[in-house]
Amino acid sequence: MEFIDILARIIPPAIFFASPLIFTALGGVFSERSGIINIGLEGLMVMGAFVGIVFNLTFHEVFGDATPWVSIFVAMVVSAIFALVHAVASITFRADQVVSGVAINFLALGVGLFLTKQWYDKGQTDMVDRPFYTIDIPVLNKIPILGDLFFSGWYLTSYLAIILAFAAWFIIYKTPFGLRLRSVGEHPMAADTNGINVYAMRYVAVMISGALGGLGGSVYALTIALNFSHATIVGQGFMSLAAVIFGKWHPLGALGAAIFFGLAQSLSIVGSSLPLLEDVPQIFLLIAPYVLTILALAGFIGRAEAPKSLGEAYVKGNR
Amino acid sequence: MFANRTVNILIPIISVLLGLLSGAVIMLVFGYNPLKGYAALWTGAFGDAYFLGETLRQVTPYILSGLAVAFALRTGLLNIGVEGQVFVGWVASVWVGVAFELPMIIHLPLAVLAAALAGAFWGFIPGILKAKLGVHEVIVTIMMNYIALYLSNEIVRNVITDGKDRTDSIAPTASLASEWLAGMTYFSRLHWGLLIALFMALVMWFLLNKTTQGFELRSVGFNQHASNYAGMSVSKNIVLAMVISGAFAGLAGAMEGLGTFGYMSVKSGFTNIGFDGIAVALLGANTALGVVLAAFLFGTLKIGALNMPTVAGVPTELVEIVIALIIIFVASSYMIRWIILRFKKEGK
Amino acid sequence: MEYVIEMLNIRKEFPGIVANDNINLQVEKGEIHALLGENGAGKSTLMNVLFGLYQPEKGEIKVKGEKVKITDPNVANKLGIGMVHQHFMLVDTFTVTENIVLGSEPKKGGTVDIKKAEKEVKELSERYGLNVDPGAKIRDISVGMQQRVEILKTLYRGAEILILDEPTAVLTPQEIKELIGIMHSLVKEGKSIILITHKLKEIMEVCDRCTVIRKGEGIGTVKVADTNPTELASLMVGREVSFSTEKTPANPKETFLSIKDLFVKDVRGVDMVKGLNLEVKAGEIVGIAGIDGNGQSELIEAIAGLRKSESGRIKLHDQVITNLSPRKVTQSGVSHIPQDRHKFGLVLDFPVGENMVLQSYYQQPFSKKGVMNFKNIYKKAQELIDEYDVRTPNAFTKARALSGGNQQKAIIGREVDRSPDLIIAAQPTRGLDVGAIEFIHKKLIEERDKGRAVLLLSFELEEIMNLSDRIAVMFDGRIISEVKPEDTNEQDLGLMMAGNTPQKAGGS
Amino acid sequence: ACGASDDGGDSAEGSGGDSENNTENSSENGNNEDFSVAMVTDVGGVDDKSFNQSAWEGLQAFGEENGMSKGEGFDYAQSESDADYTTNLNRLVRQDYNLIFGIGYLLQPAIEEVAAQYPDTNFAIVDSGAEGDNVASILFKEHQGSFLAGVAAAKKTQSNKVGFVGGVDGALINKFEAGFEAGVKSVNADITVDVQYAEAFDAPDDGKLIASDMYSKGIDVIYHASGATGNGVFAQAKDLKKNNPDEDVWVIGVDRDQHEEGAIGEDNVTLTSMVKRVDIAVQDVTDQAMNGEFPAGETIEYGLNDDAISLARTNEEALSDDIITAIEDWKEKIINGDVEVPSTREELETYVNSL
Ligand SMILES: Nc1ncnc2c1ncn2[C@@H]1O[C@H](COP(=O)(O)OP(=O)(O)OP(=O)(O)O)[C@@H](O)[C@H]1O
Ligand SMILES: Nc1ncnc2c1ncn2[C@@H]1O[C@H](COP(=O)(O)OP(=O)(O)OP(=O)(O)O)[C@@H](O)[C@H]1O
Ligand SMILES: [Mg+2]
Ligand SMILES: [Mg+2]
Repeated sequence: MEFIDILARIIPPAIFFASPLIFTALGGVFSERSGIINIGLEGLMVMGAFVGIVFNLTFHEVFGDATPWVSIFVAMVVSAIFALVHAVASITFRADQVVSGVAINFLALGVGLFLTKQWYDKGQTDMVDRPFYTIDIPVLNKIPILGDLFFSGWYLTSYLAIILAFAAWFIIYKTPFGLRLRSVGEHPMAADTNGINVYAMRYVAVMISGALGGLGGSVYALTIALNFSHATIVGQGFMSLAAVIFGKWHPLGALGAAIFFGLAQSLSIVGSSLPLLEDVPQIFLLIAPYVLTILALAGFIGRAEAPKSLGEAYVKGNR
Repeated sequence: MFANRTVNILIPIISVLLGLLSGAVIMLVFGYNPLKGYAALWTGAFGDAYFLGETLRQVTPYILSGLAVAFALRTGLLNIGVEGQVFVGWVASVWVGVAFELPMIIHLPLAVLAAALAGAFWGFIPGILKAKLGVHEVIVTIMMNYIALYLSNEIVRNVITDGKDRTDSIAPTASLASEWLAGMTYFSRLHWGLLIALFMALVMWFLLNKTTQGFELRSVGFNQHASNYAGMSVSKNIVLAMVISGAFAGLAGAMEGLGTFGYMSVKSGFTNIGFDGIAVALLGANTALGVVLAAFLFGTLKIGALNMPTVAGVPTELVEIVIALIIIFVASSYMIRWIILRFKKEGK
Repeated sequence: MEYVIEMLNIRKEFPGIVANDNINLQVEKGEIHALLGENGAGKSTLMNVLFGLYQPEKGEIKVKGEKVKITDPNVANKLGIGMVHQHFMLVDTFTVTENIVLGSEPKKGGTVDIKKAEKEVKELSERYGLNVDPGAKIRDISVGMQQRVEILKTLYRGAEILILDEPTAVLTPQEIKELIGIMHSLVKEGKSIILITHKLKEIMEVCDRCTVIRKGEGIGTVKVADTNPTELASLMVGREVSFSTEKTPANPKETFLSIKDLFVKDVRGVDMVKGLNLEVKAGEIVGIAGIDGNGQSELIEAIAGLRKSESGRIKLHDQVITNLSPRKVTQSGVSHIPQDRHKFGLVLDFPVGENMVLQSYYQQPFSKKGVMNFKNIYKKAQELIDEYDVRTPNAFTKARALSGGNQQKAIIGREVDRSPDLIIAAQPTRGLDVGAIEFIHKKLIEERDKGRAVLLLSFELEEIMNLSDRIAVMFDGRIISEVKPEDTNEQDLGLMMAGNTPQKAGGS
Repeated sequence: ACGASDDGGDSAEGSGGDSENNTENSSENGNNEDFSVAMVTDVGGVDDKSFNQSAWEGLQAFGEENGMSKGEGFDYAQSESDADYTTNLNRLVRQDYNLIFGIGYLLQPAIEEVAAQYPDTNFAIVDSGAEGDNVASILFKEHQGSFLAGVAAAKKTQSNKVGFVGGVDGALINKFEAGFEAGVKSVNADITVDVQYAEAFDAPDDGKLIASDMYSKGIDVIYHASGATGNGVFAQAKDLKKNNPDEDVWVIGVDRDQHEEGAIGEDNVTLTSMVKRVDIAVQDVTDQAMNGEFPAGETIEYGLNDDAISLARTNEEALSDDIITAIEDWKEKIINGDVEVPSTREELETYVNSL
């Protein structure tokens, strides 16, 4: 039974850690599947966190219990619009997609902090009054073992993240939209000759990635950080990007990769008090998640094939 | 076709102007005086010899981290791990700086070399994984950043020192600091590292554009199959590219360790020298000269910005926004080019 | 008779170049109409205008007598125009069906109704005798199959007018025969076809009329029945062109290349070369004839050091070069004109000049002590550009901007110039116009006469017959017979390539 | 301690120009009229809800008392990275401030360097000892406050398990750790103290992971000294409280009264906070400097006796009388010198062994 205890200590935290990464990585999958590199995921998360917190602080009296949900929705919308900057630059103006993504990261942090200073007169917001709270799923949480691991102490947003991953898989692999999206990322000219509007598809994909990145950022802010400052999103976007690649540009792969990161991180913290690991110097536990990722990639994940035209601007009629 | 060269030079200039202009508009919208804001920025960066010295000091690591990113990009690799390579370079240089007693002529080069080697090693790992196993360098370098951060802290805390947060200051024989430079600039921390950085820009230019090795590196960056067909070793060149890129980044760390600070402390987060290097490289179009100019712009904006809150009340974040906009404008050169050409046409 | 397509006075400009000027093209219903012109004459451009990928600067297009504006491929599709592009527009990772239905997918409850789509594809495929597997992934099927998928794509969209841009350049003779059959069955169904090809024989065989363009300008339209290949060629090039390459009999000397019991696997680990033996002597051209997929590519890659040999040995002179690195192989005197010029032959983003020294950059006079000497490099490049008639604005132009034919000439110049002992030429004239082919053939023969050994791989029997001094027929990873071109004909060769051991050749 | 920060921001623009005039007129050595003071923040920024903010509040209070306003008489410069400390110090020196504070131990080398270059300006550093004839070092006895936090935790815990979450492992935070553990053990040596460092002051996700693990192990009181990482600790505690209002989960805040952070509906998970009144110290030293009594070259330690270190009592419901009594008792003993609170891990070991 002790093993189950350990699992119970590792899994639920791993999931809340992973959820924001899952959302954001799914966004990355959409964007990159359409052929647009999105190194700006970090910035999209920053924007999401900023909007989520500010909205929550401002309107919590209007929306009451629904505030966090409305907040993440608004964060999605605003981040999707914000992602248009990346879309316009890299799709219409044929900007190098890495450059434009890096600019997004700068811009989001700059805008977020600038406005925080304008509106709150300080470098960080107050803590929100209405964050998300974990819940126990009635009935299901009574299932022995599984109930403890999967149906108690989770955020609803975590379930949402997992459901969305499957939804993304369905959309990308089963629907006409998904087929077109993938074709645009693999061979845009083929898509074009088949009458698919490459630019429109890519715009949509980048905006979806904005929405999901914003969702990831706002969920992070409303479950973990509870306020917004320069220290709210530091590297989660890059970890999400890593999850996209780790997961081989597949929604379920990204889901798995994000959960892997969560488990590794959780294990590195729980580890210090596990019988087996307690004598391991802390430094090894600290770097374990990152080393494990590299080992996993080198050992058995290996070569991943990116969408073929990833990173290339589509110029009509060019070869 | 119409003077392409002029257009190529005009684009970054126009982008910078557009970026600054947008910044001015933002200031206006939020009720600041843009003239005052930019005046504060200007004096903050060039107001007197001290600030000029500090600006150049800030430019120094940017040049090197920018070169690191640019070098990798020129060979088809995206090195997001410059940040981590800066860390290990910093630690290595300081370690050598405090651990040995040697005459300067040996000590300083040794410390600088140690930084380059450490950075190179940190680049070697993602390089070899990419070359031999096809592991995507972006993930590995992201992971290596975190490992570098935590490992550096551990080394400072438990290897170089005995549980302290900060190493001792390096021996003067390993220091890049210069009383003469400091004296000229009212005690700014301008140090000889600037010469190293500029020299390295020259090295990168020469290596990539003038040597057979550079030819191979660029060739592999563009087309691995053709390079292999032409008898070049693809994996050797990938590893080499990451190693050289890492070495540049390690040197950026040495600038901090041996020049600006003279010690290494436990860090609670990234320095951003490496991440900013990505922007510097991209702004500089991945060329050596471009990187130097972009680093100069970056350093100016960053140092100048510190003066904006005190003097003009403008939050420093405004500069982040301006930088982002400049990057976007440069990236969207297609649009600017189009506008310039249209302008010319009508002018005729 | 009414025209299904009329393109009148079309002009299309690209920055700095007029690709089409004042071109007229009129296609009758139910005919196969050839479009002929040199590389870069503007054929693909004209067709891309018709298909809505480019907008013409001038001119008008009529479909079935009605003036139309084709703003994008969607409009073209609706007008019943379908196009099979020179470079296939297929998504490698998708299945045949997915590629075909992409953009007009049958739906069921918001999802792609793959079952229905596969059924439709199957039906369509059977109706025209195309014989494709709807579930196969594009990257797993042969080029010929891929082309059928392209044709199915247009048919699925109800195309009445099909544009085929150089469909035969990438096909084996067998596949070409089948394609011609398909074209006939399409025309029988009342469809019209515009066919672009550089092979005059094909035009003579299947086309009703032929429109010729030269350097972007329309030269005119002729009835195929009233003309002959020589006339067509001179119309297109603007001068006389000789077809059969003139050459003196070979004078083979010592053995340069000898291969013994060679085994090579392909990427998937399947044996492709299975105990092959072959010799090539100085002063002769040995042509390898065979149907694609019988191990030819693997053989050549193994010789060039690009692929590992499992066992056996490859010798150049007395030196064993089995499994040497490409660099070592090159240094020991082998040149290689690769089959896939974009993938292997060129760094497209390098200037033409630097591509000219892709293997020799590290040697004097192009570099000294590791430092490049660009003056010498570009001097050399200019010489090669002049000698091999590579049409490029200058040596500093990126290789990407050159037409395929000119890219090929650049590669050939580079490879031949290194004065190798052995030249491996893999499909050296694929996709080139007759003028360019003539030039390249001449060059290869010149090299032979200088005492070099040439190993030629081609899927064009005509090229093999014309150029080779000795033909080695490759089947299932082995050379199953060797014949002299004068002792055989295309018919017999075709039989041998299908695996039949020859009675006549063996008996002599 | 909060709220005062609103004063500064708005007036910033109008006063910009004046500050220049001001600096041009001011003489080398300040007398009462011309006295001006400024501070350089560390990367946390002047509104970090922590010691930077507190220090700034001290300067503001000082300014208010002396009829000054931001930019006129007192000001701050914010650092965006470690490399900016020296630049900012120099900037302020050039603007002829008489006294310049460096806030945070990270500024120690920078202060030493600049102080040596400008012997005519006075400097003070908070949270670290710095060398120099024109430098005053301001230290706090955080270990004393942490000790009391430990007492409170020990009294409050029902599981006899408490936790400590540190930011970055180092001398400063070790002080908190040592004091806390000593306090806990002094009350009841059987209580276990689980110590974890997040190795970051800006990682709420790690903070939350650690807190989640600690609470799930039965730990019911966590003392955090980890900046924004602590946000995650609060997030986790509040989440547990929300799900089960009867569950006893507590957080002890740090630096200022973090009562607000712990609020969840009617409940509050903040048991108490180890309040470190940097403002008091800053104001005190500034006053001394203005009066010509600047403690140059000295190290001043603020502790329980000057109320610069204290334990917040905002959560009256949670802090029962016996806890308060215990805290008062131990506070008494510390001030008397009966108890020597350990400030390093070594001292802690000796201390615990001696119990
Ligand atoms: N995208 C483009 N941008 C600029 N110029 C182009 C472009 N496409 C074609 N051209 C120009 O138009 C001319 C005609 O090209 P086109 O592709 O139509 O030739 P083609 O007749 O199809 O040749 P080939 O037989 O080699 O296929 C070329 O010489 C080229 O200079
Ligand atoms: N991106 C481009 N920029 C400028 N010109 C181009 C570009 N792409 C193609 N062209 C032009 O289009 C013309 C035809 O190119 P195309 O690739 O059709 O040549 P090709 O001889 O048919 O090659 P292939 O043998 O590969 O079919 C060339 O003359 C080339 O200059
Ligand atoms: Mg063509
Ligand atoms: Mg062609």
